[in-house]
Amino acid sequence: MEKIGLKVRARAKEALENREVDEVMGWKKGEFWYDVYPVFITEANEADDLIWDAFCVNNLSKYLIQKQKENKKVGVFLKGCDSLGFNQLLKDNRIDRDQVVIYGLPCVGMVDPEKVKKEGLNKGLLEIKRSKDEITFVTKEGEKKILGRQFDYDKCLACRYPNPVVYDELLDTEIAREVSEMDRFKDVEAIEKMSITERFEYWSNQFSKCIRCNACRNICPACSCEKCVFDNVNAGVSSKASVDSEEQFFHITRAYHVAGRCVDCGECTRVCPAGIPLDQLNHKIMKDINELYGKYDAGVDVSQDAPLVTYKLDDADSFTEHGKGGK
Amino acid sequence: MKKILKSQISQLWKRINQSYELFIPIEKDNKVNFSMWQEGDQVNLEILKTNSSPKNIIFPQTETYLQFEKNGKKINMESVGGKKEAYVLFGVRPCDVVSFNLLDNVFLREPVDRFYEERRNKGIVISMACSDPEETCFCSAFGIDPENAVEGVDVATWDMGDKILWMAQTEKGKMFTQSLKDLLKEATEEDEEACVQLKNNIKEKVKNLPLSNIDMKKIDKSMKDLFESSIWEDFSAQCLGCGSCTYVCPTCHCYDIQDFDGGKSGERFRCWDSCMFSDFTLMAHGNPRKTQKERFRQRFMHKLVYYPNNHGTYACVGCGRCIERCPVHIDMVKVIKKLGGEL
Amino acid sequence: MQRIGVFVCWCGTNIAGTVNIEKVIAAAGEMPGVVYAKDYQYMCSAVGQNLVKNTIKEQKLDRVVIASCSPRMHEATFRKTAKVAGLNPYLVEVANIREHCSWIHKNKEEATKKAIALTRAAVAKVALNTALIAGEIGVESRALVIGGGIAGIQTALDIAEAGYEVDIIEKSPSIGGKMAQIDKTFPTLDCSACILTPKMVDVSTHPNINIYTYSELENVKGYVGNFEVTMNQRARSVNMEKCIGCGICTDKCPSKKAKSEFEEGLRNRSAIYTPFPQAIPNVPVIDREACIKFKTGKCGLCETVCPAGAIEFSQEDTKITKKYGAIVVAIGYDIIALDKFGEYAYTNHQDVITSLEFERLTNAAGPTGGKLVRPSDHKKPKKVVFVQCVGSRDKTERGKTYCSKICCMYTAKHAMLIRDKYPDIETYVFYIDVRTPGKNFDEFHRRAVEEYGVNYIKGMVGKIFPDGEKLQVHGVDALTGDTIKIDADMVVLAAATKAKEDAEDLGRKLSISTDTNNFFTEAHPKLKPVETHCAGIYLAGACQGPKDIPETVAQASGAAAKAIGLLSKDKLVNNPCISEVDEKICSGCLACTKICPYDAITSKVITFNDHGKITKRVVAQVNKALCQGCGGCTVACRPGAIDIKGFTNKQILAEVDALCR
Amino acid sequence: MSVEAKETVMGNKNEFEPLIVAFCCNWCSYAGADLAGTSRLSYPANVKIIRVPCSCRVNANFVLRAFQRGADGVVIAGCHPGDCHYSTGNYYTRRRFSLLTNFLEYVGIEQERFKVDWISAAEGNKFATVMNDVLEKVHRLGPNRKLRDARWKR
Repeated sequence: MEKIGLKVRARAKEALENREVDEVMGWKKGEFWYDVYPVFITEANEADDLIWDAFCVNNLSKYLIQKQKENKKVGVFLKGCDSLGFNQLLKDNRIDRDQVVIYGLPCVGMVDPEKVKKEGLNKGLLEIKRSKDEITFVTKEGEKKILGRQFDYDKCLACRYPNPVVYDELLDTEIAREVSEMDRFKDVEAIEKMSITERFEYWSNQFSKCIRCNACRNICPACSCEKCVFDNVNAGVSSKASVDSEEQFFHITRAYHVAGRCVDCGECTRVCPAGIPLDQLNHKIMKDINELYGKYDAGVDVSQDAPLVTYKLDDADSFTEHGKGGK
Repeated sequence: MKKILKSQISQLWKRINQSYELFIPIEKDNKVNFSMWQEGDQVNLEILKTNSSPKNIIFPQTETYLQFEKNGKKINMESVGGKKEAYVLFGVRPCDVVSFNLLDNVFLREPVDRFYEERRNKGIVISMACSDPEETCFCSAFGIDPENAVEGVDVATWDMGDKILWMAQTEKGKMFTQSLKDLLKEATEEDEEACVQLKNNIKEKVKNLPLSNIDMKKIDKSMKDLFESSIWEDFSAQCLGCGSCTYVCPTCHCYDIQDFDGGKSGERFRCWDSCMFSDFTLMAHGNPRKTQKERFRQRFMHKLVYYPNNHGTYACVGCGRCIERCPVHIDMVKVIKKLGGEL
Repeated sequence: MQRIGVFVCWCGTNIAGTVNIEKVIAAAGEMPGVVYAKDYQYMCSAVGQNLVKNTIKEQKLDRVVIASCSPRMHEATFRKTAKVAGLNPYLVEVANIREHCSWIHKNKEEATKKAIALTRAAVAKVALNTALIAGEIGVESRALVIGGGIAGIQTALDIAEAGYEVDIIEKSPSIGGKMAQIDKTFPTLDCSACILTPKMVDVSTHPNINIYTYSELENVKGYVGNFEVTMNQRARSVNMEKCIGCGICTDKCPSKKAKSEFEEGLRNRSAIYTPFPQAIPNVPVIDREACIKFKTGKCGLCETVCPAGAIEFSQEDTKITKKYGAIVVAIGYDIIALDKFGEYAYTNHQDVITSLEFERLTNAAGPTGGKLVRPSDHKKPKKVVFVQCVGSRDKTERGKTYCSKICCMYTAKHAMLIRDKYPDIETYVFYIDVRTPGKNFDEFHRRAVEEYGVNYIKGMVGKIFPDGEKLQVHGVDALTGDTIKIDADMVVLAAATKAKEDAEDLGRKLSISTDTNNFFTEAHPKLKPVETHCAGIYLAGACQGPKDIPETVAQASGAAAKAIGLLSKDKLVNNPCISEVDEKICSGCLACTKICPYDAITSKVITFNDHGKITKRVVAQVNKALCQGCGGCTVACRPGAIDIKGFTNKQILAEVDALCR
Repeated sequence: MSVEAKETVMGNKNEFEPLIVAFCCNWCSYAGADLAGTSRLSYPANVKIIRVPCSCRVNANFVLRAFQRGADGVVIAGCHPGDCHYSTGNYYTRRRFSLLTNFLEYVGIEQERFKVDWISAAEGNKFATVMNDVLEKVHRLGPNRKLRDARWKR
């Protein structure tokens, strides 16, 4: 990743120097070993701040919405999952493709700080370096290398698009990763196997953890509304009360609003401060869409109509006795 | 100084639970939070920072304080809310205890918030020293000693591994300790020495923390300069506008008052609000803080400038929860350093 | 606070019999915003309407709820009443306490409770109603008639006579439809062609009528008064202007193995053909699938022999787009395929035929010159069996549940025609019921039995199978229970009528609905039999349901009258309950545009000036004339930026809340 | 009032009276309900109908709101596929609510409590049958507490 980091800086510098773009979005290192945050730079000398490491988990594409409103041409670094989000934003007309230069970054996976902490490897940790699946833990005492993906985010372990699906330039060679399609929805299947009472208990327990912070929504590349229905006081559904019913309403609606639009980047689950497995909700809807209306991966192909804004005359349904959708 | 062996600790919970509601860090689905203890719960005293702060116990996220019912053309109203049951809050870390004091500054000054006052009066706060401060801790920047009892605790405790040392700090704490005298043993001299040792260890650890260098004095510009600083533009651009920082924060105390319209009946409640939200302080004419920049600035100016102006102390206790929770790692420390000219 | 008035109708005892009106009035008086509540026996009567009118004025009501029958019945009535009283008509809501309450519940207490709940929901909704003003749109004074059968012909003639331009679009190479194939018509037995062909000529010569044959409707955009229709005129391969209709080409054409559609496959035709001698236009068409030139590139004989030089192999399909104010759908019917009726041996025996084939067999212009012979050996039959209700009134998958309506009469006609021409041929008719409602219909049937000696047997045929040269017909006489066995020479099946295969597809293009049998749905089964739910589109003939010729013609004239009524207007008012975009909230994702069945939503770029900072954004915009108010877009809109007036999100939520008390 | 009479009153009060909210398309199902009325086909008074222009007007929010407000069952009824007054509205209904039906079941709401069906203007009979059927099933399940807002008093 370090070599690619050099390329990232060089490319950003060049793009700004040549005025190919007005601004470059990338990541910058912060205080701690895991602390990486998004930065937007406009001057070539700032390019030296940019990094590419195992903690560049944030998808920068959502920031493009604001930049495009200001009519800026922006260069942006996108990973595989980020590019899916980018495409979804494109599909939702939130960004203008012509105003963006995408520097694609094939990604082997990002490291989950929680997993590192759980193994107790965070004590005195200064830096984590990654080369393919070899993780190097740098401490004052020295370096320790561990091979394997045990520190990857769960979402990265299930990643189906390690390479950007849309880009103008690719900064690294494409990565080949095999993921079993069979296991894709095993989380959903496990829940489906529960009894109806168990399921309700499981979910109401999950939902009741919610602190109503909206992080799941605000990080989501599919939740790009100018004003969310839950912030729209005129919609008649907004409420900040942390009561079970409101939380259930919020979470069902959130998942339903990203139906056929969720790119399965797993960011909602990652950022949830309460640890609600929101991806299990999204996965259920994806699984049903695939089963009922044919395979669809949001964010992969911009030209394909999203499942909820199209139909087939002989679509199946899940509520009539015959389920075949006919009369 | 008293002590109790860890092996007997569950008896302590049971005993407290007989006369009080006991709020304590409980682990559930890999997350630890203060919640009401019940037999069989998995108490976690090792965790330094609960997922959310214990603020929820003294200042609930949602609190109904008025119920009304329409009867013909009349409306009957009933005041509810506050807290009637006595409770014990066990295992609060010093930073979180200080956050209670910060909230007191707001809610217990005239006009006193009666519900808040009632809640505070009903509670006994038992702190626990931070044996092992973490890299995101920066309480020392605000003069908080994580090894000691801080102002506002009724009882302070220290985790000695196999036992817990216990020292009452207030009258309330003493009476409470007295009521547990059959469970709490007198600490030995060795214990007290070990405690001193522990405190020294903690002090040493705090010194070596990566954030120990934070110096609040560096933020020395005038309020106007700070208000107009360009850093708000820079950082707010990355801020997603979610409320996770404010909701996990022990010192954030903004709230909204809303009515639940149930037609014939209904209720008025207050619930936490977040200055990060677009509808925060929304008024009929619109929002006075139109963009995320203004909302972002409000949060930090409030904690670092306005509150200190009003109350003489910063409205941050350095718990570091926002550092861990911010989805994009735009946090208090970055703002402090940037305002101090360090970044 | 609003000043809502609630008016509760007794509807005589229809409502008052099961709903305690007094209690509803009392409860309504307590509802938020209600300042007045009053009952009356018949609110829709002149006296009742006056009560509403006067009260609006006296009580300064700003909103009105009428608790009465279904809004589908009288919503329009009460809106007008409000308008007269100076209140915007869209500030009226109707609570349906008759069809949805008093008529279905017997327990007075329950019905009263429900009536109160429904009234409460209407009050909650009306409180959020806003005054709506209908817009105006112009009208294109030209009509389109889809289908060139008798229904289409009659409609076109009527409209044209009224002085408006009409276009007929017909799928096949000639107009005429089913009626052109029929020999005689019941109950008068006059010659079908004799009464139809003059009308066909009238159509072709009328200055106001344009005919597009061999053409199909491709798509329809627009709305009442302003439809934009694109049709596809298939390549005829013959120049319509040049052709003189001499017929040499069809005679000389060496490819003569195609089945004639007009003759129901009983005769072959050439690849270049005119469907029948009286065809309009009398211009042949090349069936490119049968034509040797098109298949192999060789031949071209027709081109050589054509004296007018009218053959054009290179012709291509042409697209024609025109604007119309009204559309009449008159695409007619078909008969069902009989491949699933194995017991009648239709698919495997030539001498088992359908009634339509029989029409051709008895027709003097038909393949046998009107001589009744068996298709298999061209011998004259001795016994002919007719089977009625083949697939009609049949609840199984293969059949149709409805009565095809015309079979009883044409079967009597067929049997009578045989007995008239060949008294030596025995005729038998198997029937379930004989239905003859219609002027002189029963008399006609009785003549068949009494004067012509047609043997009617009540019962169904169980099996038909070949037995040497004969066809064994086994059935049961339902009256005696006897098994009946007839060694027939010919069997005629009265196959059920059905909607055209492409009816549903056409319905979708026109945004009109079809019923479970794919017949087009009229707007009201009794009061709006020729209108559809889509304003400006009317129905004529058997595409709306089985019909005989007189009924078809009557409906055609009805549809024409409606179309004329529309075309005679300069301006129309449109439904104001349509979608509206809140640009402040719209994110411009344009999911709504993909849902909209009318292409009524487009996008535009707007600029915001926020403290001098200029930002641009794409937002959706609704074309008020195109939107029909289905509301599909509102659900596609996640933030609720697009809402539909009269049925807003808030209004519906208020109704939900009010019902859940 | 005698003790006995008091008890019956109390008994009635405690008896489960389900509430079903039905969203009906104006052109088909609402008219079907009208026809059920005209034909005097009875179904229980617990079913309360909200008229919408098309089944595609029904937002998932409305369904959730009804459950929040104490509905024990929710019905959405529209024209049969292919018969939509607006030609294509119910095709979207079909997709949207196939997903919601499954999704609500996934979060633990019994499928019997949420029913989508196609009822034409001519199917007064079907309207009554569907409503009776839903009610019977909901009756068997008992009152719905899931998703319900405890603050709402019915």
